[in-house]
Amino acid sequence: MIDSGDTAWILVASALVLLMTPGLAFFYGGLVRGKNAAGTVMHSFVIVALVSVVWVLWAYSLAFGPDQGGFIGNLEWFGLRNVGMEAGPYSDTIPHLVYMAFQMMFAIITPALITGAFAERFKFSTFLVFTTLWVTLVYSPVAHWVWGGGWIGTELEALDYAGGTVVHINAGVAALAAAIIIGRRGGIRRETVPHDVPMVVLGAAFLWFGWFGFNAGSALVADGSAANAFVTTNTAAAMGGLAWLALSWLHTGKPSVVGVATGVVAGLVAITPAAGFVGAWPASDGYANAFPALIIGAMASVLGFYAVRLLSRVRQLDDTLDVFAVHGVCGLWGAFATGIFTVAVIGGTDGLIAGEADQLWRQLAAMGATIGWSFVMTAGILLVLKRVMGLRVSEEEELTGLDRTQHGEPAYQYDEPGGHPFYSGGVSTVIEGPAPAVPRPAPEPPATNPPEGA
Amino acid sequence: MIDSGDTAWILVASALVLLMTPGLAFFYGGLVRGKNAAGTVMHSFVIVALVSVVWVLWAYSLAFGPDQGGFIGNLEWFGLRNVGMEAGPYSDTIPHLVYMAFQMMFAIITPALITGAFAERFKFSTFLVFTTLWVTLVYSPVAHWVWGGGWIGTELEALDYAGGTVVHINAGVAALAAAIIIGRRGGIRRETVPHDVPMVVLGAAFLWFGWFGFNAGSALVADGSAANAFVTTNTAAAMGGLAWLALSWLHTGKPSVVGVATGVVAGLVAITPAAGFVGAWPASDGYANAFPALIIGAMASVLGFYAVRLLSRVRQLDDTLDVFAVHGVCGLWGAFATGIFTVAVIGGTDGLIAGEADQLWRQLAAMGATIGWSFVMTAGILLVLKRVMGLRVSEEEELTGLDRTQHGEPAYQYDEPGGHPFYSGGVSTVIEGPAPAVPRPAPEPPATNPPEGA
Amino acid sequence: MIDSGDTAWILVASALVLLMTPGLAFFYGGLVRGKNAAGTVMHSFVIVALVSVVWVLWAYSLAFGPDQGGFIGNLEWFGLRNVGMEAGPYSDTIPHLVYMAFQMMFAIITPALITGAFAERFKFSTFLVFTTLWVTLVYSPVAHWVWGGGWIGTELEALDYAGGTVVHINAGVAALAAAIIIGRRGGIRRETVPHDVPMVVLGAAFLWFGWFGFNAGSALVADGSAANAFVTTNTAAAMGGLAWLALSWLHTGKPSVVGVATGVVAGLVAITPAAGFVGAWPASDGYANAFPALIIGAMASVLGFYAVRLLSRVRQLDDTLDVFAVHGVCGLWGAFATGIFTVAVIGGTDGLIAGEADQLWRQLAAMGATIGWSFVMTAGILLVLKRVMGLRVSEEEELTGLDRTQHGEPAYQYDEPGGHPFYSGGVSTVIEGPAPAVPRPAPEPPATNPPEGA
Amino acid sequence: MKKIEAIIRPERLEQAKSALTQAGFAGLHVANVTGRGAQRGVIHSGRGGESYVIDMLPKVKLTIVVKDADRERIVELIVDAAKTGNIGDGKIFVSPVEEAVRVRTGERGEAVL
Amino acid sequence: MKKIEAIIRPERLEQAKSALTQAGFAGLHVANVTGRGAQRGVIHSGRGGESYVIDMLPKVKLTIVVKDADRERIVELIVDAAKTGNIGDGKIFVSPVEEAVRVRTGERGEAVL
Amino acid sequence: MKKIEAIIRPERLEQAKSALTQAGFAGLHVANVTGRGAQRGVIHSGRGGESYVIDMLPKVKLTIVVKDADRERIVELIVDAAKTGNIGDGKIFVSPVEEAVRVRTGERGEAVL
Ligand SMILES: Nc1ncnc2c1ncn2[C@@H]1O[C@H](COP(=O)(O)OP(=O)(O)O)[C@@H](O)[C@H]1O
Ligand SMILES: Nc1ncnc2c1ncn2[C@@H]1O[C@H](COP(=O)(O)OP(=O)(O)O)[C@@H](O)[C@H]1O
Ligand SMILES: Nc1ncnc2c1ncn2[C@@H]1O[C@H](COP(=O)(O)OP(=O)(O)O)[C@@H](O)[C@H]1O
Repeated sequence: MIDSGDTAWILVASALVLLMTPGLAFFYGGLVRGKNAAGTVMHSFVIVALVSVVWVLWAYSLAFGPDQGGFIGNLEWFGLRNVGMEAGPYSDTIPHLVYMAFQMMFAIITPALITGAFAERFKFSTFLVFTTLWVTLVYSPVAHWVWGGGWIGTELEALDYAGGTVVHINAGVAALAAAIIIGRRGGIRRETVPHDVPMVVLGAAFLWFGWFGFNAGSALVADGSAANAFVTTNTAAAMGGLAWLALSWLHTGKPSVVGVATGVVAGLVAITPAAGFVGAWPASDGYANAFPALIIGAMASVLGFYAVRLLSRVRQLDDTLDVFAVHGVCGLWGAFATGIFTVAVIGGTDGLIAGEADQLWRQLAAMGATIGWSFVMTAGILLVLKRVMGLRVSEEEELTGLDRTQHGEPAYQYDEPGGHPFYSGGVSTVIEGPAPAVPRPAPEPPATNPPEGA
Repeated sequence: MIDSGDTAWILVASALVLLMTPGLAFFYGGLVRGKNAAGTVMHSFVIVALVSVVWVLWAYSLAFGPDQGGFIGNLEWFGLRNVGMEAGPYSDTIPHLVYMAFQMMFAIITPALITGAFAERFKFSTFLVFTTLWVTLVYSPVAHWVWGGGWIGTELEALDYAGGTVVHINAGVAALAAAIIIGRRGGIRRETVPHDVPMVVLGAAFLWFGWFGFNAGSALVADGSAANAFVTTNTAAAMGGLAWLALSWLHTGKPSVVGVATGVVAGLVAITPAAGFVGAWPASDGYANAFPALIIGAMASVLGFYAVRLLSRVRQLDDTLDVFAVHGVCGLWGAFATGIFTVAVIGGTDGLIAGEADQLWRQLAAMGATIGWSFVMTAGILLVLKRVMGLRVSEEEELTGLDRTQHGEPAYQYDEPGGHPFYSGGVSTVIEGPAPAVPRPAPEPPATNPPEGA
Repeated sequence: MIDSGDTAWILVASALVLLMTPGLAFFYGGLVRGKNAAGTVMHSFVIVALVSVVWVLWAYSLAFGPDQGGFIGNLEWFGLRNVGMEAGPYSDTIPHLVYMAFQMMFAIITPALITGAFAERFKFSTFLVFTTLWVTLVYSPVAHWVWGGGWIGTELEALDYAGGTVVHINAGVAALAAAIIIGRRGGIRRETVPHDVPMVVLGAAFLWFGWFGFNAGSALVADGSAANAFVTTNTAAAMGGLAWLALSWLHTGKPSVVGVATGVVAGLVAITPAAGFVGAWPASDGYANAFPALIIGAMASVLGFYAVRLLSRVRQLDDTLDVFAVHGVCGLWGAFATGIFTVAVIGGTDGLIAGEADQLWRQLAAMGATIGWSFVMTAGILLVLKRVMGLRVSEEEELTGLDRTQHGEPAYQYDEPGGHPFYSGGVSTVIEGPAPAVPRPAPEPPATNPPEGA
Repeated sequence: MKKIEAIIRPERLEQAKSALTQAGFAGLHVANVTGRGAQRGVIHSGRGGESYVIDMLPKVKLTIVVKDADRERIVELIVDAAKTGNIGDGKIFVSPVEEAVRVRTGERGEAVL
Repeated sequence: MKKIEAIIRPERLEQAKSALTQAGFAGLHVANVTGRGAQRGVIHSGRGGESYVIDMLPKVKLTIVVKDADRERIVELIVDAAKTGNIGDGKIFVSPVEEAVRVRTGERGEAVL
Repeated sequence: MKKIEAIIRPERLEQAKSALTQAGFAGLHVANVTGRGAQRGVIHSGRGGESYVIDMLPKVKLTIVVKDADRERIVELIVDAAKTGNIGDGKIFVSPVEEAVRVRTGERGEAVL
């Protein structure tokens, strides 16, 4: 029977998770160079629209519809057919539509996370096709395995509270594959310095705020288990932020703002699979406490920080915004840590600290399966798209920036005196009125360099 | 009897809707030129404060107080007298104060929507008076007709789930009247190019996020109907975004970021009156599904897009941020579509697809009444104000920008080296300390052009 | 027994309050000069991480753990030991962990409020130590006195619904002490003009949005009392915004955007201790109404506005962002006003307007105790830190700005053509690759002025 | 050749540009500067409601390199377009240019302008 | 001494700078300008999906003061580095400088450069 | 008349301006530039905690046109105000100006300054 309190909580949680993706848009948008700011924000923002449609049409049915041999759901629920206002099948106290909506938000943010790996060079049209295929062929199956009645959740019984494998390892590994196949950004190699630090913090704030819905919402009820997930989530995020702060300070002599924001995300990523399972240590003394979350968060930043450092030294690899290091590495750590710290008194399952070492193996198996599937499938999709439509913008376009060349919209317009900061003196007058519409396929020259008269 | 789950949901929904108006501040603020950014943000932001006060003092009583002949409420509830912590009269499960607060947020955002039509030229003092009168004389009656026990809701029985007529048609038509009467922006005609695209996306994100409270909150309970409204809302928003993306791509050869943001809003506007009524199609097969929402969202962007295009060609009309095209046109489409797609299995009423064509007539009548009242009254108010206090700032002030001339606060301050971007080299020293306070009426010269020594 | 509706509401309320601190980061960040934008945003943002950890480790236990003579809690709950998923002791309907999390958000924002007083000059390392000590030695005891079973709440029975004394008076007075002891900003004296007005409004919007959780959440249940707190909060905020608008208009001849934002905060501060106690006036007629909130909000802005004005004339005092004037003065007014307007029909206690003058004395005593403790302890902590590690950055660093000198991260990066606005033409090439890491203690030269070759 | 640098009010740039266009002078570039002189500006402090008189105000600097012959003509065009008669209208400075090169072609001399 | 002012495409600044570095010319400064000439740009209006042809486009102005002897060399270096062959490549202007002073030391003359 | 262009540290602009004011020189304008020379800067990458040495650093370019007679005086004023003794203090360049016009009045010559 539907419970209004649980329903209220999951409705809100769904809205909170939805906000995370625009949050990611700003987190990523602030980190790139200004000439790519609008294009990078666009990646995450358009994904909210695109994946929402893909999800209600077929992806939800594939991921959560009637199980086919533990591997995938069928298309019975195509277009949400039969997904209604009554409770069940995944919860007895909230409407099926709410569960679907909540899950949709996870399907939205996962491909958005990947965009950080190919920022500043990916071709927009290819990006849309890639995202559609990725959600269908990579996300949906993995979600089914873990949460949709598939083999990882039902046979293997590996734990993933809110998406350590489905969301973060999956996105992180896909990001690695994408960075390798798409290749490095052109032009003279240069460290990308965030063009707008407050924008990065804004994004991190949205992510932190929304993550409460992400993790505590995964309880699907408003009770003590949601409370535990809420607290472990915040604790790991906080500890992650402090740890990264310390490391950046140690290595540069200065405490980094972007570092704290990144560390917070690292902590959130790592606690995601564990949020509702950990919270008491040692298990013997059956008391709730904060230590497991503190350890998970701190370790996440240590691993994430050095992963970023090492990978940034690999010349061939240009994972623009360190998606693999932050989501892949910390996601793996979180999935593993879940096997270590889970205790029955909190989430019903005992792990290493409670003497149940096997859980670690279950976790490792789930991690392995996700890594393999995500890497192979992502690489496959991209290699096909490379032949079919091409993956990158031209060198010249990359140099000019994606905002102008891909979208015809500089993020900041220098149109007016007293106008925006970027304005450097010129009042652009519209001198010819509407320009002849350009048919979509036509290769248009970058705004700053059109042919004669244009 | 008060239900804690329903109350929790509507409390949150109210907060979500409140956030929409600052969201609008950024959506509009990013679209204007930088010299008017602060002033445009101010419009929406100050409305939150102004209308909150007007609402608790008299507007709520006029709109929802004891009915006077189906046309308006009386002033028995002036100053919230007797609007208390108990449930009813509009809901049995949430406190009256919560219902009042939730409705307040709608009264706040509606006039804020209009501000997009007269951005970059309206006189601030007149704007405050206009808003107060508009909420009292235009919004309150229409809200009463539809939701407050008035004739549209009770006799005509037209459907408006969350404000297609009351909010969007009402604001859209008022915007049209305002644009006509206030007249075009001065200076050399020029297409306004958004000065800050990420700011536009930030605003759109707030709107999308808050709209869940707007539509799903209108269920006034946390159950399956709220769930249905939540999902139809997200689906239409997403489809609207994709449709507008496609159209901008088709016409310019480039996929527009601002286009997606605008399309999302168009979809949200259109689904508003329908959110809790649609969600199954064909009706015969009594199954929930996503198609009605997808169609409503897609059509909204098609209509909205071409409306913007056509209206932008009407030289005399300068609806700065296309409020009529987006809220008026899409609002009308939504109200009409509600008559088409409403089905009893979802919201209790059958429409065209369920063989009840009459509902279309009811919808048309409600649309007509709202259009007429809104246009005539808005025009009337503005014509009076034009004689009494004037509608526009001076040409010179318009050229310099509203931020400096109306508020004395450039949105971005070039005060310091290493200061804000806009800073172009000068360190302004305070050379005379506080300037003599200027009595309010006194016509102060624009900061960039004061008389001798000033 | 745990109620899912109440739990849902407080989970959400906690998330809302968490968002307030990043909100403060933008409110303060927009008000300072651009060269200190990242550093100012950092202050509030890192506090979320730092205090979250301090709170779960020991501060929660000190503030709310088993009472020691009415003065402080003991350390039994160190590391959240025994703080679990069951209800109680502070509420019967929500899990203990949720109460802990909700209280944590208050402990986070309070020290963040103080940062406005020493913005643009405080040494970052000292700031972290100061915050840790302040939460432990100042915040925790006062929170215990008022809400944790301490003497103010239990013996004195002074009223503080959501933190007038604990949060605002406490932070405001600490800000005053800090401003005095840390001293004025260096360089030629100059009025600080906000570098980004939309950013200020963004912060104010987050604060307003989050404050619903702050005040209405303090009911700890989702019922009529939460509803009353929600409405009084919004009403006072709105009235505060309008009052400040009017005053700025009166004194400069122009309505200030930043003024409205500041007035909204002033109104919110003042209503905080009163939110759940007021809402009917005169008491005789037992009817709910909006007048007490309107009066409290309006007076808050009048007092706050003139406090800012007067204090800005005190040359020795440089409370950068007027924390004492806005939070101290308005907080004091709110605590006092609670004694005036509280009525039994709303919150169970009668005050002056209901003929119970004594309540005023109780309020005054609580105010006095908070002022005394906060001022003396804050001053003490800072004087010690001054000797131990120093309070300020060097004059030269202050001149160059904290972003570059403290964090090595300019808020806005001029790295690229077509890059961020601030970019003024130079493409910085990385010419030496990673610079030798600087050991933390080492005094690094400001980026704009390194020694030979460096 | 001469370089003409005009520091004018931002709100007058549009007029100046059109005037030049009509007279057939396309080429020019513009930069954002702040300047001081006799003119004073006012800024507000929204919080305490105080206004302060400041010295530096936003101007735009319009630079155009022209043939010696066109010099007078252009100065007059700009003066007419940018003048408001109020303090702060700005200044025009004329200085010598020895050589001009078109990057695209490498051509030199007045032909380039 | 000569002052060489090159108005070039932002995306070519990097090449120009490296070319100068290789040739041993370190000192220079750069400003952001917008300019017009024969070149036209296009901007979009995402809402109505219309695109407009505009006149002003972003350029960077690279200024370098050099010994008379180096003048030709530098002009060529910049032309080679900044040329794309398309309209909008920009212009280089050379004008006389009478004196140069190093603030740090007060030294004067060509030694300063 | 002479044009004096001083590229100095942003944090020294304030001193330079006051020095000029005291000496009675009001008129000037300022632009934001970035420059390179012997000086090097450091930026951080908050993520991997690495710091990079970069070449371009923010400077301000102060331009003031003066009577030939005042030239030396002003150069000294600026040098004194802007000097820190560290690399990166900047340079001052002096070049000839043939004509100055006050837009507001159309007046010409040294009177305008
Ligand atoms: N000697 C100068 N050198 C360089 N720029 C100057 C000089 N004098 C004035 N300017 C510029 O001209 C602008 C207008 O000058 P001002 O004296 O304020 O008004 P007016 O030109 O009408 O007398 C100033 O803001 C400044 O940018
Ligand atoms: N007469 C001029 N004075 C100053 N700047 C000029 C002049 N002519 C052109 N420019 C600058 O050179 C840039 C390129 O010139 P343009 O005519 O568009 O292309 P091209 O130089 O290839 O013919 C312009 O954007 C403008 O900034
Ligand atoms: N030849 C030059 N032409 C133009 N600007 C220069 C030149 N040399 C130096 N500059 C400017 O002067 C600034 C300081 O020069 P730099 O060599 O770094 O220090 P210093 O002047 O103390 O030796 C540079 O950042 C640059 O902006």
